[in-house]
Amino acid sequence: MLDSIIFYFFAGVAVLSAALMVTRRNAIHSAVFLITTLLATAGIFLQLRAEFLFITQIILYVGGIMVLFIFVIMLVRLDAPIHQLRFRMQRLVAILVAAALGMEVTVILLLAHKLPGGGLLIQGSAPADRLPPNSEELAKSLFSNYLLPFEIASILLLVAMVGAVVMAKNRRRTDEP
Amino acid sequence: MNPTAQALLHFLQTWWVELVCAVVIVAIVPLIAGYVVLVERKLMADMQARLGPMRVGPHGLLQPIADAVKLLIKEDLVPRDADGLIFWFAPVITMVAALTAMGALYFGPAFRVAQDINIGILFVIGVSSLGFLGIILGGWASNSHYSIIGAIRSTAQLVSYEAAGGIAIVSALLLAGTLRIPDIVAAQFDSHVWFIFLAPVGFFIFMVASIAETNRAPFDLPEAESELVAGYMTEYSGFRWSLYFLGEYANMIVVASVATTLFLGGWLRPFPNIHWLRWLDLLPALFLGFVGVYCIYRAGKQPVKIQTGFMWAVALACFGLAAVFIAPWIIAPLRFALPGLNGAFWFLFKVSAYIYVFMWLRFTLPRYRFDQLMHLGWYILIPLAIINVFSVGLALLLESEFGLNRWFTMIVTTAFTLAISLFLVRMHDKRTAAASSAAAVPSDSYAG
Amino acid sequence: MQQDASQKDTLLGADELVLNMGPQHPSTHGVLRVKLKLDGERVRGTECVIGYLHRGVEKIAENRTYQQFAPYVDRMDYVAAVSNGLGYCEAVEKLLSVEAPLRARVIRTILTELQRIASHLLWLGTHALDIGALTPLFYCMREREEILKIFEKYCGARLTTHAFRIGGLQYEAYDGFEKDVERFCKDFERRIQEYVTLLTGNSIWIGRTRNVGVLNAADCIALGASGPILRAAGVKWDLRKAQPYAAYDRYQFEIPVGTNGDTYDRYMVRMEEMRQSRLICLQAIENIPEGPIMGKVGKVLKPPPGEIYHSIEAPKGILGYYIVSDGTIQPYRVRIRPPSFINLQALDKMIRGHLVADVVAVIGTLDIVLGEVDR
Amino acid sequence: MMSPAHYLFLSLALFLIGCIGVVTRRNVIVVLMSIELILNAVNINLVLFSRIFGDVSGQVFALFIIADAAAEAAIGLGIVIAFFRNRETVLADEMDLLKW
Repeated sequence: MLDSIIFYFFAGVAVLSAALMVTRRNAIHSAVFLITTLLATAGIFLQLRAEFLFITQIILYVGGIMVLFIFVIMLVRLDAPIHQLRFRMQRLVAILVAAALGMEVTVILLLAHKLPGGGLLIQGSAPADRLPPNSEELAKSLFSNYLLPFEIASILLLVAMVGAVVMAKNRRRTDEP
Repeated sequence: MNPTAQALLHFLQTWWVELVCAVVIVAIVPLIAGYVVLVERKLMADMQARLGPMRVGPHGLLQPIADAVKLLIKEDLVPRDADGLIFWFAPVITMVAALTAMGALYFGPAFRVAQDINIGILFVIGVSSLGFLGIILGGWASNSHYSIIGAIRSTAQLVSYEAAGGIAIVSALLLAGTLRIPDIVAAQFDSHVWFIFLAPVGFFIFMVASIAETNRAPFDLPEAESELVAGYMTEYSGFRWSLYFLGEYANMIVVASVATTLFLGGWLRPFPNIHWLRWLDLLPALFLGFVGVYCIYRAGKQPVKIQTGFMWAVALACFGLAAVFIAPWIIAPLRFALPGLNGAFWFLFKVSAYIYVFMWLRFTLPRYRFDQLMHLGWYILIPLAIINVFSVGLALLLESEFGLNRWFTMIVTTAFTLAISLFLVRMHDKRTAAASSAAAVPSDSYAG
Repeated sequence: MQQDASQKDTLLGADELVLNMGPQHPSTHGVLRVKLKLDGERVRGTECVIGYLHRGVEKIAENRTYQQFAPYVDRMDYVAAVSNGLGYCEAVEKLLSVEAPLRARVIRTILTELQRIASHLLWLGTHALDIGALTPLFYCMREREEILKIFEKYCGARLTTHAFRIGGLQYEAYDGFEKDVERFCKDFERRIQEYVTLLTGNSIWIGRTRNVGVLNAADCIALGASGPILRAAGVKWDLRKAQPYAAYDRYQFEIPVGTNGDTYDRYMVRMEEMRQSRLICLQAIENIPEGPIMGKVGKVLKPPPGEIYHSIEAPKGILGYYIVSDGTIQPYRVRIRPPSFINLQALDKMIRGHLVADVVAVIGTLDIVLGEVDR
Repeated sequence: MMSPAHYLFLSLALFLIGCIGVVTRRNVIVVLMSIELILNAVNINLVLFSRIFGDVSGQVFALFIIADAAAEAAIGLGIVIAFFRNRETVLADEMDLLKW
């Protein structure tokens, strides 16, 4: 009962604000609605007992990445063009393609019980909680089984950081002080 | 009874403590924040050779309430070109984030809202960091140059210093080996010493970063009064403005609580393991009693009769609280309440001390300039925080693998960190000297 | 792509952002309005808009008698009213070819030096407040209050004192005047140490002031900047020594000079000037000569036709009065050279290439008073 | 816990909305945000299956995706800023030169 209320609340907020994010013309509004979606998704993570991901989502996504987005939007305050039209023609195509993709996946999901092993997807509730909520398990897995990917990810972040700094650096300094 | 009502009843039965605590926090924190402001003004007045608020109530004790009423009945101005929705919503974000973070805190072993969150301390830090979304969006929505410069400054500042503060916390978490708040405090009990003595550098970095995160002087650039009028709050007035204000002070309480929990032993009294110092548990009652006696002493000197009465009321309240603290000692069945009460006292005491240091710095120091602030954050604090985590980890490794004395390893690694910090400061001084000798060479302070 | 006006307001250097500082701003020291052209936070250019406090002081002079105009000059640099009065009275005395008696000149010197300390104290407090240090303001105000009390006891007014009269003084020094001044000066030694403790060695203070708003000696002279700004650039020019007036030739004092001409040097110069003023006061009260306090001037002042220029070293720089007389009881023309107005010209030179936060530091270090700039 | 299909449909919806955003929006920053939304939708699936199969690997993958999203945002926004400096636009259809 409580579970389903929580799920429908977060899911509703997530989908609604995602839709608003795509349709708002003002980029800052889009960012705000994306933040709302991300927070709602964090709530879904918590309901799935992925508490560490929940807090990572909040700290990293909302507190880090989205702040970066807002920062850049404020730097490039291009209000006028943003109020202009979006791609008119592509909208129809996009909605058609999205609808087709959505139908496809929906059909697969609905027919899943006929597939081998697919019954898992639609049964009323998950099997007994095989995964107790704990961050220690995650850490152990991360630093043992996935150590190499972890290190690669950190190198990726380092490269991204250096790249971003190099690209964003202001080279055009010809005007006199 | 229909199933919905039954479910509701069940829900209430399970969660009523949490709900009541949450309501209490939402209701009381603004009041506490108001009184923190009063204390700040009084302390500032004392350090500046003046009296501070004296008119409303004896020694201005009712000033916060008068301020709140004034702010509530002020006209609520919205600039014509402001972005209405975001302008309306931004202060709420700041306030809600601070209060939500408070929900996961433990004010003593017994007083808490949320039940046993595994990731307690991370939750507090993560959610309180959401508060600056309100600052950024509010600054943007005001559509004013002062506001947007304040907002951009605060974005850059908060992102930089949160990195430093977050890494500094790791040193304490390494020592504790857990993210759960009660376990962190228990770890400090078990190690016989607060973590500030084991990771002093980490505490120092966290303190500097927390001042910057709460936008307090000398890092109050986003609202730098003499430059940007009020920074991101320039266009705000009345109740919305006071929401920002309350959010800032609630945030101060949050970071002070985090520092207390992680580094200052949480709700443990000084020397928690030494048995013959048990009489220290009597201190809260004595302290409150002393405050009560002082209030009675001052009551006679009040110029107005009502104020005398008010002082007596305050004194009686103090005595009442003192009685609550002393009761478990006298009445055996109440003894179960002793740890909770004393814990709450010590916790709040440490939080107050931490906030006092904040205020003291604010009254004393001039403000940093934006580029200096960024240099301090990126060239000194963040490298130092990383080295500190490394050296604390090294100390723990030496202790567990080679059986060396914990104090010995800690002192050695702290000395190592301090040596590197000296080196960093020296490097930085050299760099700034070189930069400033080529007077005012334009450099991009936003890069990075 | 469409160009739009709002597109000019970006912070990325696509175009400059124009920030209006003032006329209602906490740290423009009155109603100065500075238009800043910004690139990010870096100042690319400034434009001062003045005149919000213009009262036509010079024009008023043409419709008042010489005595009637004396109180008006107090309203120019209202934080150093005594100095303004001294300059005006001495200029008219010069025009009349009379000299105030020695006793009057000594008392004038004491009061003017006290006023210099008061003016510098107000500067220090507000300058520190601009840079973010809250507390020095209140300490400075506390000391300034002592000086204002001495003024009040002497002439009944605290701010716009009108302490001097053409030809000398109206009021005799009250009983205990020397004692009051001495007590203040003795106390002030210790008090000034408090500011030194709070600011001089503070690394944030040094970081905010050193190499900020540099104005070298050549620029100072080219722009006509005077007072502590000129001396901080290393030029040892002080009218009290160069063209002694009042009773300055009787006393020993040093002219502090700086080397870099930056904000920190100006801070140090003004701090030292306060100490020197204190020494002058102490020397003066030791021996106030007896005698009359009013020179031989009539009830109606009718200077011979002619013109005169007289300048003194006001706390903010050189304050000059150029008076043209046509032989009537009213001046034909009075032209005032206010130090703040001339010093304000240096703002653009000092601030280019610095950050927004430095603007307030530089406005603070210029020590302007808008009443004097706008007159 | 709700049935897994609920979560799958939620994730599908977010994914499709993200796709529509990527295709229809002109503002590159919003396009980047839509990509973040798509990654987020994928994360829901990973966490869901991690829960169902009782294996933390799914959460580890989600962590990697968040790290990847951070890197992508940094680089993407860096490009946007560099581009804006040179062309004063952030609109996708005006990014039509290979070199300038």
